[in-house]
Amino acid sequence: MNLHLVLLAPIVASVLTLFLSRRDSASTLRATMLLSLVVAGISLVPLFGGETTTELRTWLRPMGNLSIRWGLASDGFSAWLVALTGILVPVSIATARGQVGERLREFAAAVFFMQAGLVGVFLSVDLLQFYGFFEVILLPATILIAMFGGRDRRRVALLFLLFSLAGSIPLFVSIWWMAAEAVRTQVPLSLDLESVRLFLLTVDPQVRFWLFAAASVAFLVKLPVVPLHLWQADAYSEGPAAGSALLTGVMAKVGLYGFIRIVVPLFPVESALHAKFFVVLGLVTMLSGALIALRQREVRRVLAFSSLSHLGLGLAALFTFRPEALAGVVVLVVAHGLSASALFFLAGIAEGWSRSRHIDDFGSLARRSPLFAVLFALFALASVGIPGTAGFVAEFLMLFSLWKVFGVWVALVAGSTLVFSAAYTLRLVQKMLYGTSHASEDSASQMPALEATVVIPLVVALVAFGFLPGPLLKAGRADLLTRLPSAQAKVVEDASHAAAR
Amino acid sequence: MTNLLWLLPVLPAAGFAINGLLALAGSRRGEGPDRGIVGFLAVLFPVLSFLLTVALWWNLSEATEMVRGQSELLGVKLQAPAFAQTMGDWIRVGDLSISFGFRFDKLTGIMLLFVTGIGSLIHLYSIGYMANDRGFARYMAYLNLFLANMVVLVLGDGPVVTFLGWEGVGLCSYLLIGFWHHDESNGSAATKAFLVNRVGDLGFLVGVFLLWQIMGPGSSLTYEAISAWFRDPAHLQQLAMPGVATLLTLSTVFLFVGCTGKSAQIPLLTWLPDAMAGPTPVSALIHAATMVTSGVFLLARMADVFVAAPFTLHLIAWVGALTAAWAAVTGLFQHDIKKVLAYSTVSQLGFMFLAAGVGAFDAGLFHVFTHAFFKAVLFLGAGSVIHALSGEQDIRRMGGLVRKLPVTFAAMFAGWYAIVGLPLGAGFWSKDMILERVYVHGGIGLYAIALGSAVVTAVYMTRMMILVFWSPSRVDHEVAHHIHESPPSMQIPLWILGVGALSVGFLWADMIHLDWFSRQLSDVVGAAQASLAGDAPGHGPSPWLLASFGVTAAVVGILVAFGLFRSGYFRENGREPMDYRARWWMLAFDGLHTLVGIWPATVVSWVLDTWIQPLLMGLLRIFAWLVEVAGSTLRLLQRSRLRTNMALSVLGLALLLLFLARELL
Amino acid sequence: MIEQVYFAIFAVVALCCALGVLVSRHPIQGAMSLIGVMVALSGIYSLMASPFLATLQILVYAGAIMMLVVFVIMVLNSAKDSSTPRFDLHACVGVVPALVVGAVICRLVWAWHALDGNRVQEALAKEPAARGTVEAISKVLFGGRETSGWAILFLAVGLLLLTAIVGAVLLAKRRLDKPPATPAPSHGGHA
Amino acid sequence: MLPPVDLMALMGPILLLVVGALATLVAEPFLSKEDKHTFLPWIGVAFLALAGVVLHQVRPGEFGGMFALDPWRGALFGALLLVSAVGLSALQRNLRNDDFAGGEPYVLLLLATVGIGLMLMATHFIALFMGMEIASLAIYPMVGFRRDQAVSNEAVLKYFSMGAVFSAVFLMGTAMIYGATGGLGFATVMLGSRVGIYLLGYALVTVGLLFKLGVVPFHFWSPDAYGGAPSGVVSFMAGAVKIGAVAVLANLWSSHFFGFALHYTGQSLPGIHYPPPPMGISYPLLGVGAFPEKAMILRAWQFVFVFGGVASVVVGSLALLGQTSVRRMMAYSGVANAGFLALALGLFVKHADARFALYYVVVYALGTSGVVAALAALSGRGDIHDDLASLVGTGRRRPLVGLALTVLVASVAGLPFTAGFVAKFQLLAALFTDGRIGVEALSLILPASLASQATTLFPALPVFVLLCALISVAGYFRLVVAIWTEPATGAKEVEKVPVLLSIVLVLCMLAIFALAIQPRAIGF
Amino acid sequence: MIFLPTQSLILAGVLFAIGLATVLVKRNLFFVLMGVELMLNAANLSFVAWSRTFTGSAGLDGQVAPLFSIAVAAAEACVGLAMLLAIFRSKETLDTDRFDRMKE
Repeated sequence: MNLHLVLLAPIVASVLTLFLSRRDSASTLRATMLLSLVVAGISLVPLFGGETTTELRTWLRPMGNLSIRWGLASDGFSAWLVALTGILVPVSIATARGQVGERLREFAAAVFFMQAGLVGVFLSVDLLQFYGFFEVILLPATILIAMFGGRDRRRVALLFLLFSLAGSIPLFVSIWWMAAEAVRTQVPLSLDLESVRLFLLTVDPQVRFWLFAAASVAFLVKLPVVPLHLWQADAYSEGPAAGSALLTGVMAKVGLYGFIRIVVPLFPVESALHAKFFVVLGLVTMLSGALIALRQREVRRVLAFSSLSHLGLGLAALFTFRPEALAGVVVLVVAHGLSASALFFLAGIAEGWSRSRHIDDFGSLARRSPLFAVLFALFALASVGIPGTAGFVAEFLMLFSLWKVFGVWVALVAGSTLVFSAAYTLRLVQKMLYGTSHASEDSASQMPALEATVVIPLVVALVAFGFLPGPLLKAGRADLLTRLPSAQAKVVEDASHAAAR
Repeated sequence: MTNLLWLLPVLPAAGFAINGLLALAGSRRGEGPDRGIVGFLAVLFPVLSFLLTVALWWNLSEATEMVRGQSELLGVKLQAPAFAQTMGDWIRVGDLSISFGFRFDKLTGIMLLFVTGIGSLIHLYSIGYMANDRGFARYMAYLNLFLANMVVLVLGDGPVVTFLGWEGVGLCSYLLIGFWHHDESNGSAATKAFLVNRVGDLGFLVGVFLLWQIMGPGSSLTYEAISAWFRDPAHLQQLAMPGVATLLTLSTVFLFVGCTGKSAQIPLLTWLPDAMAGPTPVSALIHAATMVTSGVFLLARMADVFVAAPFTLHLIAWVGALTAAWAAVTGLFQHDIKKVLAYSTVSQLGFMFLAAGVGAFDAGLFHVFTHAFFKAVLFLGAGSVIHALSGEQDIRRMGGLVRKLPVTFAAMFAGWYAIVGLPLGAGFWSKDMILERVYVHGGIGLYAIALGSAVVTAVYMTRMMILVFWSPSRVDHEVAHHIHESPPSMQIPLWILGVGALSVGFLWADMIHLDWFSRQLSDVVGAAQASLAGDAPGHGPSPWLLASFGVTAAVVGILVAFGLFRSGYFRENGREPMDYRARWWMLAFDGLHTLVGIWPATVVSWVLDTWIQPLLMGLLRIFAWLVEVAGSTLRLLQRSRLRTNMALSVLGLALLLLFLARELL
Repeated sequence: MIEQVYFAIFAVVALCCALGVLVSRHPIQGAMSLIGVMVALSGIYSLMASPFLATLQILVYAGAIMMLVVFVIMVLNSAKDSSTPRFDLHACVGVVPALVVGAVICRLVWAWHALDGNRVQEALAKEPAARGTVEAISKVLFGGRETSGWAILFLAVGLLLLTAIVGAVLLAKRRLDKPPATPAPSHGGHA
Repeated sequence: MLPPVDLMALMGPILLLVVGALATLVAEPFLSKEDKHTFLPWIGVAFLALAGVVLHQVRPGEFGGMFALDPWRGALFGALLLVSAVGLSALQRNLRNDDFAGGEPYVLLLLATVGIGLMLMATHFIALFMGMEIASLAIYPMVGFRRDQAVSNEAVLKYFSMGAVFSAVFLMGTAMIYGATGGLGFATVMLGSRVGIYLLGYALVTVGLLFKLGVVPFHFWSPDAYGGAPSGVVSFMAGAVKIGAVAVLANLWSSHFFGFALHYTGQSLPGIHYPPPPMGISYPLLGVGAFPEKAMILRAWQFVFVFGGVASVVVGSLALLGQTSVRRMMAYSGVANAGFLALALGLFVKHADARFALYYVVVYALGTSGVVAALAALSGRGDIHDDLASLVGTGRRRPLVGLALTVLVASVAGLPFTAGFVAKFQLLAALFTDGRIGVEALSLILPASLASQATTLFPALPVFVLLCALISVAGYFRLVVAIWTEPATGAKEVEKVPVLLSIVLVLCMLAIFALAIQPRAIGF
Repeated sequence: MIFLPTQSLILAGVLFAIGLATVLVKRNLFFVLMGVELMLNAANLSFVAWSRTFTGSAGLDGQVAPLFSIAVAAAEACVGLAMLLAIFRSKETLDTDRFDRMKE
């Protein structure tokens, strides 16, 4: 099946959504849910399609010998990410209905749009194309924050927007640089990843280092790592919970994806040379994220920093280049994508009940809404990495590879996440579910059926992957770091370009 | 039959699932789902898996007998049989290949027998104990889940599968400690338990990694493979190499850290006393009989590895001894009946580790076995006391309950008899076995400590009995009115366990040459112990002598206790003089944790959150402010009249002309 | 030689009138002196052998300016602040760039003249005197195919005037219906 | 006397537009107020469409040294037609809202289109001047026809005054060029020894055009004019005037300095592919325009364009942030984009490769006039609701308009996969590639040592420009967010959007994406 | 000695400057219009003057161009006056400094 369909589906959905009824929010909800389910179905297709690619066409020829291509390709890894996005979108829409009220239509449209951008990122084979989608994500994400966020949303949206844009400037500039170099040396260059890889081999190592750094920064901001994380906590806590869930669930993964797809394959030497730096960076991020999370007073800030911490570990593990690490990162991406975003969804629902984000304004939810409590606890445990959930497989593999490469003490440092994550997560659980109620009893706090039904599959998936991680492990195949999607894409020289010759 | 291993954990898991769903479904109604059904199911599944265990055990011992017969026939030592079942791959990537497998041998069998058996009894007991608690179904579900995890822990055919259950039971203990979650302090206790355990688990994982490194990549991580590797003489000189030796020590130490976490040994023992916040049957099942002993189980499981690391063994022995002593002394100062029992549990666990440390894995396990009975009965008795006194736990407000609660008294008396080690009680056999082995292999120092703590054990247990049953009653009057004996569902387990506490010792009574128990275990840990016994000083004095020392210790302890606490000991304000002097002692390890773990974390996190974050943010703000200022100044240029604007434009024109024509002017 | 004298006269008149425009306070004075400039310029045109332009200058410009003057009188009868201070500080600053521009223009012209003024002069000496005659110009404008571009421009002039008229009508005609809502106060407001 | 028909065919589109204008003018008095606003726009759009068709048929050619039509001019003309269709339909919305009595604005808008059409077809200074004046004189009244709005008065006052002054400057420049070359055609030769005059002429002429473009420091009129003019008019002039100015600059410079008509650089003749001139290599100074000082002059002009461009980008992007009135915001965005255009022209002046500028201007014109037209649909009677505060929630009321606004704003801001992104990316990449552009000129005013240092860090310039562009993105976001947010006190209702406007907006969106997907369509 | 074209060109330059100055200095809208007229005249003058410096048909363009600029001037005056009138009607003033409501 043509991957363009996977890419177009959410766009079409987004446009259609805009023209749904504004007043009759019930019908809007039904329609958007239907649309999102259809889109989700479509986005599951690449999983079963195996490695599919489209033709690689020439898109732009700004200067004589520089050509920019357009093409989509998916292998196991991208397929999983696309599927993850597809699965999370309906949940996001369903849980958002309580938070965005009658603006569900716009919310859904933005979410679909964001999905399109993410799918594009995960399927792109051309560097500029990738960068384009990478930027496209920002538009809906910022809109989500700025429109549906809390009191401080404007500032936070701005912070998020400018931070991300600034982070991506270096990548953009390095694309320019390649173009310039190609023109200078009169070698024809096309920006699809494979050609870029070959091109970079011919580049002076010192310059290549800077390109490497530039590319890394873009993804380090998305991930994010300390100290580039300043946008994160605010964005996640000010934005609408259902949106933040997507931010942390998928958008943050773009960082890891970028490292796996762009940075390491294009700059193998540099990556190997500076692996230690990234490992340290990842571990520092992990530790400081966990420690800061211990002190946060808002539910979603805790979750934000926990996500920071987990992904930091992922980064560190990735730079061991062990096959186990790759598998672990893939599992982490999916597991964390499911659990963290689910926690955000639930946090959003709970905030709706107690009309507050403050961690002390919850409590005794276990008694007031057992179903909610059970789900929340399950996801919390999954993110803590209890064996039997996918989180454990990820952490096990990542710790294993860190230990394997850097020895026992690094493994111990990395392993401290077992303790810390348990610490802040259980603190959260205790504050939210246990103790005596601080909220007014009359505040309706029954888990709505729709939300429950869409969230439960995530639990099932987490547990299932906890016991049978096989498919995910296969996606994180050992040569993930060396295979470039465009390598398989069928190159089709553009007709008019051919005519030009 | 042998391919039914998977049923063992799945049965209780099914119970968990059903009860959990019932609990959720019924949660809307204030009363919750019907207790009859829930209780029935909750007990049914453990009983089923107990029966299955028994059946499996039966087959296994038949098979063993057959193999033993053959080996005598052929004169060669044949590998003892074990049922193994592999459900399929779990984590298979790169060098790692971890399959999801179960292994049922004698060690597993014994553990499972009392885990499921006592587990079933305690489920039964819980029906009565929790009868009028709102979260009945939830409680039962958790209990089932615990049992399932415990079974997985015991049944796993490799460390990683064990780890699954290992963390699972930790989770369940967390859930059950915090069962009455409306009280924040319970939640904190539960969290504390979980975190301390997590520290241990980290050690466990790293230990496994290192072990795997020693065995070389590609080797499969199953107990069978591990012990085969370590038994293989070909690897001996490899183990002798300094690097490998250090690795092995490191690995075993880390594994032992894992055990200390789970089994509440120094230094990770602070969580167990707090864990008493949970319902009493939970304390009986998880924090006395089964979960906390899994450390000892793990040592025995990996006996072949540990015997190769003598340093670690000494460490274990000393840690065990010190724990036993410390906890015993601490037990003296407790007023909460459950706290007394908790510390005594820690102390008894110390004995078990001491045994393992001196290479007497079977003795340790035997103590695990007996301890499971008498500590369970003690806890359940305590539970029924608390139940009778409608929630009162302070032994200073008890007393004179002998006549009021005869059944409970009888049961607890049996437990007391066993634990202090009076002759023929279960504890007598197992503890003396340990003391003897310690004397033989461990040296006089350890023996002295162990004996001392035996004395103290007798003291505080007797103190508890006195204060609860024999001393004049200090019960509040309105409570005293409705003191009542427990319902049958609680009495039956008491009876059974009480009898057990007195009788199970005879499974391995060396002096009268009953050694069924050790024969069962010899297949598993025999080789390891044999390899160790080599460097032990031959045979010590006769067991009778040592046994008499043990009995003397018990008697001395009891007499001291009676001397101290029998009569008129309490002042009018009912406070004991030792309290305040004892505080620093009791809180020693909590303080340690605070010092090593909590304070540093808190400080660093405070610095990060309160200083670093705002600092970085401030830098951002400055940048934003600059942009803002620039923008407003530029807009200021617009703020003007036609003439000004035009003048500026024309000025630009003039400058342009001057620039272009500069060479011609 | 004589034309030099004429030129001098015309130039002086033009300059004085132009300065008059600059310094005069009331628009009437300004308009009057502007007319002076026009007349002087038409004189200079005729000096430079462009009789047609000279005529046109008088006709159109005089017409235009007369119209202007009429308007002035019409409008300013009711104007309160018809006359404004002659020079304020702002004016003193604003005049500088204008003078710079003028200076540059003159300087460059002078540079050219110094370079090959004389040569051009000699070359021109052989030229027929009158060039801007009606005949010559009309040849250029309507002189058949090769120069037919000018003709279409001539049509464009018509279009230009039409535009101007329509525009004037749009701007100046009295609105018959009631005015719509008043502008929002938020205009010029600054968030 | 009048040229034969085959030549007139070249002027077909223009003539059609004239006829359209006259038709509207004639029809206007006979229609009732309602019908005026119903039919006149349709008539106008019909003629625009017709002109478009004819334009597609006309073969490239040259007309009596006055006008010429080549593929690039054709493309720009097409864009111009679309823009004025947008403006026309937006104007319809305005006049409807105001229930304005007359239909003259439609006529004027068509006449302005004619004028700009003449501008971009011109190959002769007087023709150019006439075109410019027709356009300006048509636009001034449109800017000011809301006589009861003080802002409108002020707008027309400032726009007219400055415009008149700078058209006089332009005329003076024309005179000087005439003096220097002895002719008024674009492709005339400078007579030796008249370099000074020549420079002067080109300076004045170019300044006159930069004024139309709105490049700093000649931009002061645009915020006031845009801020006061009816949104329909803004939507027309924001796009059309820039198209005209850029087209003229490109034609002028290419035919004069590089001695070839534009389409020899672009590759826009269907079927025929001209290899684009490789970056980094200036064309040989061939053709009519070759003379010794040329290189120096070109360097100087690179300098002027590049630094004027950078200044405009900075001013526009930063001043854009604080605006509340969307029309003013779009004015500053116009300044910023004029800066980009100036940069592109600098590139053109150096490399004789005008594709960047021309593609950019087409994309920008479509985008911005679409945005303002969408604004016209939302900002209500008299455009008094054109500030962010009162636009809140209007987009939700009219999703189509909101969508168009969002997409087109994204294109103006240069967000990926809109044509605006393609334009900005290609332009900045080219600038980056030619890291030294403008620095040669720096060496003209700086001592050599400093100049060489400047050369080393010069690639920073496009990065700096990009930074400004990104900062300005924040400003555009405020608009997008505003129209989609639901105000606490429910947003005001928005009248139904006229069919014409809807159609045109959809066309704009399609064009934006089509241009992004197939830049070759107009020369890339 | 200097011949006419040069003189008149310099005169044109000066007139141009004066016109520009008028525009920049005066506050009354009328004077803005007059300044523009002055500048246009300067342009015309220089056209004519330059045309005097060319031999042959090149000189004719300089004679023709002013016609168009005169027409333009007339049209501009027409529109300008209409605008002036409109503004004066609504604002009752022609002082350009009073038109600075649009700030920021």
